[in-house]
Amino acid sequence: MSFIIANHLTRQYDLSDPWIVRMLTSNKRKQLTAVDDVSFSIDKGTTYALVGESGSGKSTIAKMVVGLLAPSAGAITFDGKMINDETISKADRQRLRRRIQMVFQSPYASLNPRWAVGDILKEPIRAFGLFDSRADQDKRVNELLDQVGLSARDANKYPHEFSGGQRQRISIARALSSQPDVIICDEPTSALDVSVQAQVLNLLKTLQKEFSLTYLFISHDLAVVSTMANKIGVLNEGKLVEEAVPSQLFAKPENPYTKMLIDAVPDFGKV
Amino acid sequence: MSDHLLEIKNLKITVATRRNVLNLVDNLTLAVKKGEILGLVGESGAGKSMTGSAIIGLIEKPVKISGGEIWFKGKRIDQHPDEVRGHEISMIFQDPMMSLNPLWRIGDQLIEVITTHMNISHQDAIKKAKHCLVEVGIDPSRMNAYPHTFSGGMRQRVVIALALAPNPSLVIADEPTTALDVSIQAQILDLLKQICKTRGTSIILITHDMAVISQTTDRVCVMYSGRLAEIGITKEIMAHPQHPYTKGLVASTPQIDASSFEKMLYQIPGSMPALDNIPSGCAFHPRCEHAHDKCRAERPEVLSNRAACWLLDANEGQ
Amino acid sequence: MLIIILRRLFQALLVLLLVALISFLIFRYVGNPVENLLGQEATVAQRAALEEALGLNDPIHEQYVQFVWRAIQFDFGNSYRGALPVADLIASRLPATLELALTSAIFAMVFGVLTGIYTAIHRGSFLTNLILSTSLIGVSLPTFLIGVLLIWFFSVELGWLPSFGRGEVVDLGWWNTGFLTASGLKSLILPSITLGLYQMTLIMRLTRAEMLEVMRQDYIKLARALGLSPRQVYFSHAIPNIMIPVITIAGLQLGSVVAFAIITETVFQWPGVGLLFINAVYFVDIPVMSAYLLLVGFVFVIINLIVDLTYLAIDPRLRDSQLKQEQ
Amino acid sequence: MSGNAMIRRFLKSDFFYDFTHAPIAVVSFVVIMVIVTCAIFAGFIAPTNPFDPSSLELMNGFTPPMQPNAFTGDVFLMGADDQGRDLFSAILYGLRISLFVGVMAVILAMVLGILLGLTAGYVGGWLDNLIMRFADIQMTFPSILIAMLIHGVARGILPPELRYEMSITVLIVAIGLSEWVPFARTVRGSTMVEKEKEYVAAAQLIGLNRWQIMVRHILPNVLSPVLVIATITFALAIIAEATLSFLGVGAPRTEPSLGTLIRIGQDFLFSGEWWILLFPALTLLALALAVNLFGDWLRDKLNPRLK
Repeated sequence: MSFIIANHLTRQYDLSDPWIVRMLTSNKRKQLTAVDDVSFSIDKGTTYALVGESGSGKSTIAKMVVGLLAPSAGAITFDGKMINDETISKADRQRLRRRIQMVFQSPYASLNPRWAVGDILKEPIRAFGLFDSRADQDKRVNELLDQVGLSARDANKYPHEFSGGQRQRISIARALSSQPDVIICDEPTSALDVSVQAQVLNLLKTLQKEFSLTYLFISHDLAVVSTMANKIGVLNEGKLVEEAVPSQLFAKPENPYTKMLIDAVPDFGKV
Repeated sequence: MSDHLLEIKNLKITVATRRNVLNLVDNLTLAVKKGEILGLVGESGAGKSMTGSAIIGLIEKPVKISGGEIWFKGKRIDQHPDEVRGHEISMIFQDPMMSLNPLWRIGDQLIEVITTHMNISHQDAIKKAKHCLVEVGIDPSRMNAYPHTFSGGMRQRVVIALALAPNPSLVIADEPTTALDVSIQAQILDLLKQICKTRGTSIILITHDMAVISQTTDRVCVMYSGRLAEIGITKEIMAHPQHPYTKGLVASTPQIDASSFEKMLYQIPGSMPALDNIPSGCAFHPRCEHAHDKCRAERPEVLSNRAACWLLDANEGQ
Repeated sequence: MLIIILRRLFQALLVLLLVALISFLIFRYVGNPVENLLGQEATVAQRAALEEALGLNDPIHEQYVQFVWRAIQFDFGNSYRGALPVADLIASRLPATLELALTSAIFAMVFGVLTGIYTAIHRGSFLTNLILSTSLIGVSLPTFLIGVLLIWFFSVELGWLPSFGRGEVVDLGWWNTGFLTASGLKSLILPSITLGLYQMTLIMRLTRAEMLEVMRQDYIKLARALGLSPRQVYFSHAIPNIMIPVITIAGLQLGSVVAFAIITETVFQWPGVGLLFINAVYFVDIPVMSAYLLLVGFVFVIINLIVDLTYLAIDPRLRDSQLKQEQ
Repeated sequence: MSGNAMIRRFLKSDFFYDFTHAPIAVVSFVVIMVIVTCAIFAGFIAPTNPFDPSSLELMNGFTPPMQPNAFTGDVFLMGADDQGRDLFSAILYGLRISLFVGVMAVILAMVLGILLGLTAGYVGGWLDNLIMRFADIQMTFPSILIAMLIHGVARGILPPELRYEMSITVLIVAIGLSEWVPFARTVRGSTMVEKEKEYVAAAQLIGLNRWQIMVRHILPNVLSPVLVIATITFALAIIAEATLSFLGVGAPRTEPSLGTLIRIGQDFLFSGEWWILLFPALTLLALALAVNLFGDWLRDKLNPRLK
């Protein structure tokens, strides 16, 4: 049963000059299509990866799925409900938000530097009204820190006291704090060193099993994706050019772009 | 020793902060042979870029070279880097979008570098500049174009042309493909390999990516916390890493492998120590599963001309 | 490129209209033109007649259009004091202010940029520290005090330079200039320094900050790695790249020199428009105030346009209108 | 976090360490503190009350510093002015007015600037355009001109009998309104950087509204440059107050601020009574210089790139 369905998703940006300039130069309107008619579906408890180079539209899709950006056309359905539906009530929207969370690319920009880690983790708990008493909230924070491999003492520290990998763990803990069903991982390890990258990827896998999470995994790195995804979609200039399970994609890529991408990945085996 | 173009002996680079003195590079010894690509690999804070800057003499206060020697073609250059900089040794940087002066035509930038280092007429310099562009795969008719009209990959080619223009014998490439897409990365790496082959230019390739190293370099030097961890022929190191850190690096680098998603990746526990808190003995010992007392107490030397690890000592003893 | 210029012209026009609106509002609502023209003894009928004649009963937007239309024809009404046309008053005093502003602007620009570059290149040297700390004293003293001290030292104690006025002025018919006589030039020295010193400090600090910023750029690192001499690195790579921000701010600063002249003109009794404005404020002479505001706005717009055109000459990226799409 | 923990944290911070190891910062900070304390306790320190006309003895006019007056034998530390007012007391009381005007003007400019800058930067679009175009235009007019204009307008609007009473308020409003632009520009710039950061996206994801995000997340992260600007603007405001008073549109002669004292002193500089100008001018210089030096250090500290 498909948990998330993206249907003919399109996002355009208006790059036209102001009208007065267009009048003077008779230039036409210019549209940049960042995402062009992309459809995919993700099964519950699995990882779907979107791979592409810069400008492929992968981050735009991520933003649309979490509702940070409205699609120009098409729709996203999550567990039978439309995301980006203007008509739904505030309370319903908040309920949807709780179930879809996100882990970001930059371990530095994704945590508010002026907030203690405990407060960062408590904010979603409060915003979604999950635990009322302070004691319960504190308990929950400790539990979250423990789940991502940090200690309860870390709640009083500030983000700058942590390394990049540890911050990414905090970011994951924040995403978990609302007990979501889906986590969008937007290049969660591309800013990390290799040895730390492995830790974070493994942590994501462990958490997926433990909480039967569904992941939408965005990455530019085919090698990373191959270790994470049940299904891979390849994006090129806003279009989904190929979609397959890893074994098929790497063994017999059908699209020439996919093939080129796979060949370009440096690999120990090809020495 | 005649096949050594560049030799670094016991290099030490430090920075004095307000509270203490930090070692950015600590007692590093390595050599670059003529016509080879030497990889300098390590994670952030390993000191690899610092080493590159030290060779070309671009270390700036408050960072300084506080020990060791750098020899180039039999001359000691750490005191007078100006004599070789640009002319004999050149460097390219990570972000091609920022590496070119936006106000100058690329042809003029090339000609400036050529006439600075070579005693030739303006006409010849133009010819030479066009030749350089052809060599890196850029249409010479774009001599009069400004940098902003080039894509990232093309700009990196222009930067390479600039670095090659005075015919240096050593080019230091500091993460030259990190800011580029994979498909462009492959092209730039091929270009570097080709230059090394046709011109006989030695290249020091600084990167954090083991896969790039394995595909591009002849020899590799693995750095950890400013120190040399392991050095040797790339193929051997990839196949049989000796230092536990190298082993970890190789094993934790994800590979395209359709079956790997069932498994967990190999992971090195912990994280790189902060510069003001480098562990005693072997800097890697807190993250090393084989560490024993000697590792905690004494700093290992490079053993068997290969790796700085006491485990090798134990192996040799057996 | 044409588009950029057109767009700039359009924006300039908007700015002028906005300034005109503010000065119109001041003109219309702050002072009471009828009372000022007729005095308090006027009859109700006289008032009504004048209100009608001045168009004060028309809808407000029509009055604004009228105001702008008259301003375009240099008609700013009459000064409340002496009832002279404001335009004539300003025209007779404008040369003095413009000559003073120009001299001090050149002084500020040249010395500001030079010291800024010097202090950025020779970071931490003795002279740099001296210049930087002196400049801090400069910004910590009000302009008028600097003027007073200069007068006290060079005019009163040493007696070298005149302490007030423009000296001898040559009348060219439409312009009167102090540039052509020795006493005129001598009179210019102290006021120009007084007026330019603050701007010079600002331009110096800005130039220095920009220079330090540019020196951190990758293309400077590359230029050095390619073995170019420090001279080449500074003069052909760093300095051209600081010109855009420096010209921008310097342009704006220089524009404000005209208005800044108020203080200097007061201290040196310089017969310019600033002094006119000061007196207008004392006597709540609204037409002069609003005309002065328009004048300063106009100078600003002109300088801004010149600055924009200089950009185009310096930066190839701006000459390409395609650029925006690419980035 | 408790207050004690905050203080301990601060004492252990790099910021405090750097402060104690920067002699210029310490000295300028101490100078500012001494001047401010003197101004606050002027009533206890000053030998006379210079605002009280009945205490003035015209015979004491023009008494040089530390010399007994020829008629009354009174000795004044810094001399007396034309009215026979003790300059030392006048400076202390004048400082009060100058500091008060400076602080209030900075607060006004800061609140206005942060509010407009934050809104312009976060909301963007036409609102941003409107606010920033207006700021651009205002920037062209030097703050002194704006202040004079506001002053002039206020004189036009206020009935004559109120002009005198309101003169300090008019000063504060005039200086405050003329200095909001740098705050707004900086806050807008940092806001635009901050709002693109992912922690803001994370806050949007949990359904916080615009104002919650602006106030709770962005505001704390854009405040450090504001601190620098506030310091420098404070120096500017004191100088502006002095300038306006000098131009005769500021504090009245009966309750002189530093600027008014300097204006009085200027009249007598050329006739040899140098102290009437010198001491107020030196006080002003010391205060402004200390504030500027401290602000300079603060800027280097908070924006290490510009060192």
